[in-house]
Amino acid sequence: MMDAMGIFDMVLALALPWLGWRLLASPDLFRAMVLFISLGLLMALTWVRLQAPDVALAEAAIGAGLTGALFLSALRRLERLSEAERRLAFAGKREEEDEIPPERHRRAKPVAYGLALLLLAVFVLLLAWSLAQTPAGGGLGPAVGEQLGQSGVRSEVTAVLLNFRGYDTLLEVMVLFLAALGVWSLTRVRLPLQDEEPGPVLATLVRLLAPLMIMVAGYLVWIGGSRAGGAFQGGAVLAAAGVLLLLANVTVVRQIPAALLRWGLALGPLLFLLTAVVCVAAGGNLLEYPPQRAGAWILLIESASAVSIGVTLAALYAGGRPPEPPAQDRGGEQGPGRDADADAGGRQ
Amino acid sequence: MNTLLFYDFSGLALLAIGLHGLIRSSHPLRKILAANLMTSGVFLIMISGARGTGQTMIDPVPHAMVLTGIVVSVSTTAVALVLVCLVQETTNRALLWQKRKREKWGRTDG
Amino acid sequence: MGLLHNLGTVCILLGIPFFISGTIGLLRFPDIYTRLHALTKADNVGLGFVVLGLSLQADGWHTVARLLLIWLLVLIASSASCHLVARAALRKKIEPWSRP
Amino acid sequence: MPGNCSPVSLPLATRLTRLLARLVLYAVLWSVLAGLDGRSWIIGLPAVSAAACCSLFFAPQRLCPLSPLGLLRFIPFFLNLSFWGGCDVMRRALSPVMPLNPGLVRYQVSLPEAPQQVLLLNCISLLPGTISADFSGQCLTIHTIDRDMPVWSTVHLLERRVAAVFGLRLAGGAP
Repeated sequence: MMDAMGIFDMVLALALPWLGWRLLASPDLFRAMVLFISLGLLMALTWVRLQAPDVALAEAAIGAGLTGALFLSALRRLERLSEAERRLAFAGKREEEDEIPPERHRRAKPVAYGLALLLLAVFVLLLAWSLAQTPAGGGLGPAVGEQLGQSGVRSEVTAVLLNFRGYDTLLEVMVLFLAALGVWSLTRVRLPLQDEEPGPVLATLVRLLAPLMIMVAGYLVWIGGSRAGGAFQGGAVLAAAGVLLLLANVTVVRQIPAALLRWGLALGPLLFLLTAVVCVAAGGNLLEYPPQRAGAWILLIESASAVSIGVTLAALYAGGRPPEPPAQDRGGEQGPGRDADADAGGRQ
Repeated sequence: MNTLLFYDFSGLALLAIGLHGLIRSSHPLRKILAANLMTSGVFLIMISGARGTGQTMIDPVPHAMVLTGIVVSVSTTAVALVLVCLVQETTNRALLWQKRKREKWGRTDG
Repeated sequence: MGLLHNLGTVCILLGIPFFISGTIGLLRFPDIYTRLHALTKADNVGLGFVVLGLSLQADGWHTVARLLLIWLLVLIASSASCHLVARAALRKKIEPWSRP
Repeated sequence: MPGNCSPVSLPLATRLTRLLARLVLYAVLWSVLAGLDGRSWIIGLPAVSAAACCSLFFAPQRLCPLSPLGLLRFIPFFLNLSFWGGCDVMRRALSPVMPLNPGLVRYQVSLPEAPQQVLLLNCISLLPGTISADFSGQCLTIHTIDRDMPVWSTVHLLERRVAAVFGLRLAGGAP
């Protein structure tokens, strides 16, 4: 047992921190981000080794793919900005001395370093303490296994996510929604995200892949009931389709009405919340489904959340609220604020 | 049992490196990267613990929590990145450019 | 069944050298374009062998169809991304390495 | 470009046929993915219809009919060439002297429609020794790993085969 797979485990476990170190130490930010994406893929491999296929799927799609895309687009945006700034400086404007002086920087270093070490030591102690506190042979695995029959699904992780600890997932969907609200209230997206023409290959690729991605997202949501998969993975695939459409500079994307986007964003959280309230009203606890219908409820919530997660993640990638429609006048501008307020009010 | 300890230590090391980077690095994008490393480390510790506790049965609760955590971390990352871009836009300070210049001669931890 | 299974294993093992040589090419070749050659072609053939081997070991048409779908998708994605990377590099005026 | 042209101007019957064909295609795909479990269609039906609508929305306005015979003859041709492509790269990567002599080659494409061109471009990247590096107008830039290889004739052969997939005959000839 300890032969081939053990060596593989060891190499993998060593590669992760090494890659993390290289990533933070590399002077070039672009290289750091590429290393970050490869670290995410190695993490996905690690999840498979640790028998967590659900997490592996989510990590590969969200942790490596989508986060990497977010970082790369942010870097691109910053570089474009600083490029403009540099041109401005060369045009004759004297640049101000607003850099932190190196002395102060250096003086701050030992303090920061000491603080980091202290925090780390505290954390290690806490971790060791909590590991020692864990009861032997414990864990919630047997308990979940016992109750799995009445959860309505056959996959343990989905049962925990949407039935036993459904309120966690409810809150988490809300966090995602809040993040989208935050980004939307901060800036307005500037399309196109790419400067240059996408070219025929990318256009055809998008045309081919976008419907297939919708199919795969549906499949992931369906298979989540019995095996690895679920709303997050399906939503991530939908978001990837959205990112592809944004990158390919498809005109249709710009013509999607903002109201539709807003409803897509709110669909999952609203339905989830509604279910929770209905469950309470029917005399149960929060998100305590009727046992016979649990499977149907979970499937409904999962599909709605998958759509919402997809729209939300794609909106986060776009990095702002939808651009103003060119033809209409200011009537559309009033809309987003009012709708967002209504949603926020509905949540409380 | 041995292999589990590998992953525990690996997660701890990732966490430490992330914390180190979060405090030491000067560029905001690098700080966000470091925070992401820290979350990865925490996830690794949690999942490796989930396999370790039961001899026969996997504990699915940490798996579900990590799934949730991945989505939460991507949303915080997205908001942070937009904030960084906004800071640069509003202060009109060429952060990247100046920091890069300093990093050329000021880096000691690479 | 036994024969097919063994044949499948042989095919999977045949695929491995392609992956390895693709990776070696990625490390050894001098510039971005030649590295793209190594990555796209060798990995595609390697994956083809692995898919062939797994299809021989599969227990129904259903799995075979899914495996073929995976291979087709990877084929399309890898060739398209190869073209896109090369295109972006050319437009950035990265000169191809040539033998001095 | 997808989406630049909306399929509104096509006659209704054509649009319905195209929608139906896509529905059938994606339904088959769903049954490949999810198996023959009847309950899977709860998710499958919306997914299939959404995918079909999405595909129809992005579909090019002009039809590019495939020729089944040409497609059948194309598959073994392509598999053979891409296998040799892999072997060629393996030889170059593993050989100690690394026999590389890369360079750029230009080629004038005579295929008329975008889907055909894209098929050609994608296949070139899997052929021995060539990747398609840029394409604008009708001019294709190919990066070849070895300038001594017969790039032009290989690509020309491939172009004729691709044309056959779409039931076209190209006027062959010297450059």
